[in-house]
Amino acid sequence: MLDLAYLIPLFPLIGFLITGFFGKKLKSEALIGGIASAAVGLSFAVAATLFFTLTGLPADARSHTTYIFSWLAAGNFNVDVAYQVDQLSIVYALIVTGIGTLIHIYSMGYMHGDKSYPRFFAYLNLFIFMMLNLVLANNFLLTFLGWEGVGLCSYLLIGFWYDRKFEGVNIRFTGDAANKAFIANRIGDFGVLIAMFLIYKTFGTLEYNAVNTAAAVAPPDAGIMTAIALLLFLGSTGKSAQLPLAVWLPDAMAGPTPVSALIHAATMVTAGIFLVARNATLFALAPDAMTVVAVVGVTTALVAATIGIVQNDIKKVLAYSTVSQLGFMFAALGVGAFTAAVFHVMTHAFFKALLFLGSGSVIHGMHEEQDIQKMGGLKKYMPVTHRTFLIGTIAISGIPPLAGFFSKDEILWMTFEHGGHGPMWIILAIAAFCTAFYMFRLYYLTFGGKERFDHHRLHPHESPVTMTLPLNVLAFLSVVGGFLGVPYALGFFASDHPNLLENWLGPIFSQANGILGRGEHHSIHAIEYVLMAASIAIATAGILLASKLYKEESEKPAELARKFKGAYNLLLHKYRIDEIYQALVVSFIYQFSERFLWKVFDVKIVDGLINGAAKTTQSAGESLRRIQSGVTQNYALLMIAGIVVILTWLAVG
Amino acid sequence: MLQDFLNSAPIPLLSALATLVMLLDAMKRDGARIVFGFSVFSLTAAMAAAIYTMFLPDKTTAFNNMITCGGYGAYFDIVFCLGGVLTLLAARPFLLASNTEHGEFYSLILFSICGMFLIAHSNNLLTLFIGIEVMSVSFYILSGYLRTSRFSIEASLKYFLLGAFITGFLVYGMALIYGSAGALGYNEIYQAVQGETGARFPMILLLGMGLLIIGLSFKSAIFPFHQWAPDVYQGAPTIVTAFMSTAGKAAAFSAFIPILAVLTPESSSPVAAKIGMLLAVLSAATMLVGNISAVVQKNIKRMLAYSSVAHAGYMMMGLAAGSVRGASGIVFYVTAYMFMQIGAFILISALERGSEERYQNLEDYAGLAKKHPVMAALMSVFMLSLTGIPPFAGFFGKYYLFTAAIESGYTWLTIIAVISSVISVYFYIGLIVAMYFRESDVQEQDSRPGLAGISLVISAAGVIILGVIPQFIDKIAKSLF
Amino acid sequence: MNLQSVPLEYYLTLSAILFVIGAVGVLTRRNAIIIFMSIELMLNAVNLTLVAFSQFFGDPGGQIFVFFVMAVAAAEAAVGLAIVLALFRNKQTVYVDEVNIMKW
Amino acid sequence: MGENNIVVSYLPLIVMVAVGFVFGLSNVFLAEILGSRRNKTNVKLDTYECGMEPVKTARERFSVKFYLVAMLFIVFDIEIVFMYPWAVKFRELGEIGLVAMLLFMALLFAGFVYVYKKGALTWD
Repeated sequence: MLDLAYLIPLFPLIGFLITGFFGKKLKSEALIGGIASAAVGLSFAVAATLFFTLTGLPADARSHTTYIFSWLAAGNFNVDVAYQVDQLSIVYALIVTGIGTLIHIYSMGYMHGDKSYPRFFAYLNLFIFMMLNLVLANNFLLTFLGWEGVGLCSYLLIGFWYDRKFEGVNIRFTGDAANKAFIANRIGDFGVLIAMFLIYKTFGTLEYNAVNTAAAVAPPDAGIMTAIALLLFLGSTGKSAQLPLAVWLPDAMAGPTPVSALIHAATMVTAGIFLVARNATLFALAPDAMTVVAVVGVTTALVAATIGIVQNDIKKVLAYSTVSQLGFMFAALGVGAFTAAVFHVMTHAFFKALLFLGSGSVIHGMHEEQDIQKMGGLKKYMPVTHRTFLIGTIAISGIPPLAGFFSKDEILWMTFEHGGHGPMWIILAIAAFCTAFYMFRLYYLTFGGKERFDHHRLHPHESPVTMTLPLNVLAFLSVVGGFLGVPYALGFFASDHPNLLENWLGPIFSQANGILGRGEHHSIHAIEYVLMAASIAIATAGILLASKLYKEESEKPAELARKFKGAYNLLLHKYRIDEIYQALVVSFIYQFSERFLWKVFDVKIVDGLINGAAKTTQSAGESLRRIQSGVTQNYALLMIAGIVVILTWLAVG
Repeated sequence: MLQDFLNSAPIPLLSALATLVMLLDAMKRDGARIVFGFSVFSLTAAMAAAIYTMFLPDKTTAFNNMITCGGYGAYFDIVFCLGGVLTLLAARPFLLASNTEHGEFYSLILFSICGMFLIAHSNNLLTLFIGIEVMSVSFYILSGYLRTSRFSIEASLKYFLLGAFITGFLVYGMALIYGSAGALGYNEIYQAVQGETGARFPMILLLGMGLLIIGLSFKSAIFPFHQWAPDVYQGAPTIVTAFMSTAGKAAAFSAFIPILAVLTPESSSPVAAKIGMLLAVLSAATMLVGNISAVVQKNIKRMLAYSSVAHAGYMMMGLAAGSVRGASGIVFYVTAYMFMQIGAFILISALERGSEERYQNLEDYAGLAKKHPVMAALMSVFMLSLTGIPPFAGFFGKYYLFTAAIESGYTWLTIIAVISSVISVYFYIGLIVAMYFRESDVQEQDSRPGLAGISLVISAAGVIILGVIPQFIDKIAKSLF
Repeated sequence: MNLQSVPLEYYLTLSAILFVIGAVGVLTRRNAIIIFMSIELMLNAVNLTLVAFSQFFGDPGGQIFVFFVMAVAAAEAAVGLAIVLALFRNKQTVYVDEVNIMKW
Repeated sequence: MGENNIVVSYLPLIVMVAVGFVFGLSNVFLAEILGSRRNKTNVKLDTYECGMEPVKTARERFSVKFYLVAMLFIVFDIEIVFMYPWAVKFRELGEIGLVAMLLFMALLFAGFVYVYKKGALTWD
């Protein structure tokens, strides 16, 4: 049964082939979208079946590898195309295919009438295929293939409307945004690649289980472990938009909104968390690297959350929110709370996909308007969107009993318990406050208050059922999803192990937890309840502040902006990260290159080497072509010369 | 006798069918369509026969040890037939567009494949010679097929004169080997070279081996016997070039592998070391000359011709390695090369549509992605594979050959190969850049590839499949030796 | 009148000389027909070598090879003449150094 | 002794050369003696060449059809070399040899049919 794992990526591949090659032939949009959605839906069905098969097995037998074929073999180096179904990969596969299916269905409505309709679905299916390879792979190389593949799809989909205008630092078209994402990701990929070399050199294999077991049994030199972990994490920061490579994600919003929901919120950007979680043992053996992960995560969470407060583009608010939430997840990973991170990946996938799809519905209904300053009062025009969006907003703000509360609270508690008790918790709490604030600001500016758009030009309308259906499903999941991870402190009366997800994922992380010295003991601390109450209070405070400022039309926000002009502008310009990079990368390097590189290094050395090599090749080619005179007998002469030389050498030498 | 015919089924079958095709063409006026259909059928039948013989229980010889049966030869038979089918499918639209469809074209392709069969199966210098000549004479005619074109006829003349010239050396080499070993059969030569009798005229044997290697090097366009290739590949009808540069090269290497195994039975002997070094030097020079010359080309066929010279150099690395891995690497590379090179040339032939003016220069390919997105995508696949970028077939071809060379101690050769691969990035990727990132103001009418589309899809699929599951072919290739 | 009385080396030397004459002819003559005749001379020099070895070993294989070389030479001659004819119709020349539109 | 031997062995050749020389010369003189001395026109004094003009420009261009026939002749003619060894060993080769030669002839005939059907043998 578990051998059927290959079917999970197979269906999207078939879907991609059909929509990609015959998409133009299939005239009907419904048919194309139907095929693409069905492909992912079938994958979800298979994944669900496998999941239930796994649940029927004892906890320590829930890992199964299906070998498809041997991909590369040379000497001792052997890499298979093999899919590993276990507790972690099946959770990811369910998220990818489940949310993927919903977003496919949603896209059928959203992309209606687009001239590149088949191309869009082909890319989406290809993305799902690659993402499934990434999570189901049993070795680094296959994951890397998926890693690159999702990067490619992301690139293609960000630039899907490649000639549309798009505003950003040094960005004018969506194509530029795609390039920015591409470059930031390449830096990360470079890290993964080097890490792979190091891993192969150290352990002699690239299979996850073998590598992690070998590392646990006989840990190699701590320096190497730290290097490997940090390089892998560099890859994660690229893919999951953490500082310092976070810059690409907000600009990636240039892509169609379903893409933002699927790739840039629910699935691809969490690949970095997957990579760390999959190699939890390696990270556990590199405590220094863990600290780096935690610090980067916490910093990103706060920085992105504060930027989110002042953004006016509906999708950019959500984008910074995503970056911030990913920071939460890395903070959890950094303190060794792997389960909490995966839990947050899941709940975040629910409510962030919901919010993005909701924003897409708004944009759709507002005829491509994205500025929340020009919205308002959409409550009555778009009831379904409004209701579901509100659920998503509450969920992300961390109000119980919605999904966001449980996962975020677990992260907060874990950082408090294992992350030095004070500072990290406080920073994340501030980030959580900001989250509640900017999310409700977004909600009020969009749906509440007066209508600030031109009634003669714009007629907001509710979206078709293909779009509202996924909204409803995701809203439902956002409400109930949290109960998969009820903390012991709240559920101790019902069961000894109320946290279902922790039970499920436990065996995966037992090795890492063992190294970190974490037992499976449960106890109730009074302080946990205090902190829980505090986080609820913080979220409520954020919501109340937002409603005070934005519920009714008022001058207060503008006043505040004037009063704290410096801070406001700093946030509005995203801490000028882009500009700093600009200054670093362009200006500084420009100066440096002008003064030194160009006048000394380039003219003297690079010209002598790089250009020299190119010129040598060119001129060698030019002189070689002179030999090719076009006269038959000259060819014969060269042949004779060659024959004489060869025979002489054979006879004499 | 009958058993011999059965064991070597593809050769007599295709010879008979090719003769029938020829007669059919003579009997039927304006029956090119039927001749075409029958030719495709013939090749398919021969391929079926080859697959049948490939699974013969044991490797035997037939007709008094003149030819070998099954295994190695049969694998190459399949490759040749595949190349032939791809060429024929693309040839018909090409010939119709240039209004030069005659039945001779098809029968000549079939006859040249007969020659290749003989080469791959030869177990005797005589059959090797006949095979080479049957193939070459067909090629001389095919490259001059467009006899009113000054390019085509010039290609034909050059190919013919140089080919006949080198035939003299080839036969001389065979005569000297015969003079030293006292026999023409591979088995006898093998024994003579190993035993005491082989030492009869060691110098004559060495010179004979040298001349034989030179003759086969010419056929596979190895430096310094490569100069015909750019001119002939440029001038010949594109579809013929597609066939010559792939199947012809494959045939030359299919002759190389067994004859070298026979002539240098002990890989540790000084003679084997000397021959290995000779092959390594030729290989290195060929890669560099081919790739460096390709950099400055403006004509796409000429650029690909030089690149095919370079690829012959890569393949020769496997010969220099002189190991099973080297030989199986060549077999894999030949298969991969068949798809990617034939695909590229067929694509050009489909674009030029019978005109010798259209799509000849690299600048004509600017903006192709806008005009023919599918064509541009396919071309990119072929170019990436030729460059050796994973996950396409070309990467694994190079990978196997490079590792084989390293294992045999030719690290310096591998370094040169890597350097020349880097040089080749310049012009392969240059073409992709031109197709995707340059604008063209030339308006384009619709050009549909017709039957050539089937060839293109098969080629691209082959390139990708070999890139995704290289182990499949690699295992077969290793089992041949 | 015994052929065996002439040593093998004489035949080999003679055929080598003939072969070189032929090769020089290929390199020096301009007329495609004469170049081809020089190639024929080379082939016949090889034939002499083969026959000499064949006689030396008392093995008929070499002589059979000669027949095939002759047959192939005839086929090449036919094809070659046809190509030269087509060339002449096209360019009004049979001088190979005037046939060089494709180069570099 | 060796020298003696060579002279003896070349004697028939010397005799043949001598006879030929004498026969040729004698015919020239016999023609002068026996021939008619009347009507010495230009035509009659010309060399006899089966009706063709013996003296004209040497740079005459033949019809290309001559070459075509000549090429076909070479190709078919040379195949005879394969029949000589077969004829010599005919008895030992037996039935298989006969069948093989018939096959060979059939192939040649196929080539002939091709040439004929393609009209290569029609002069006009």
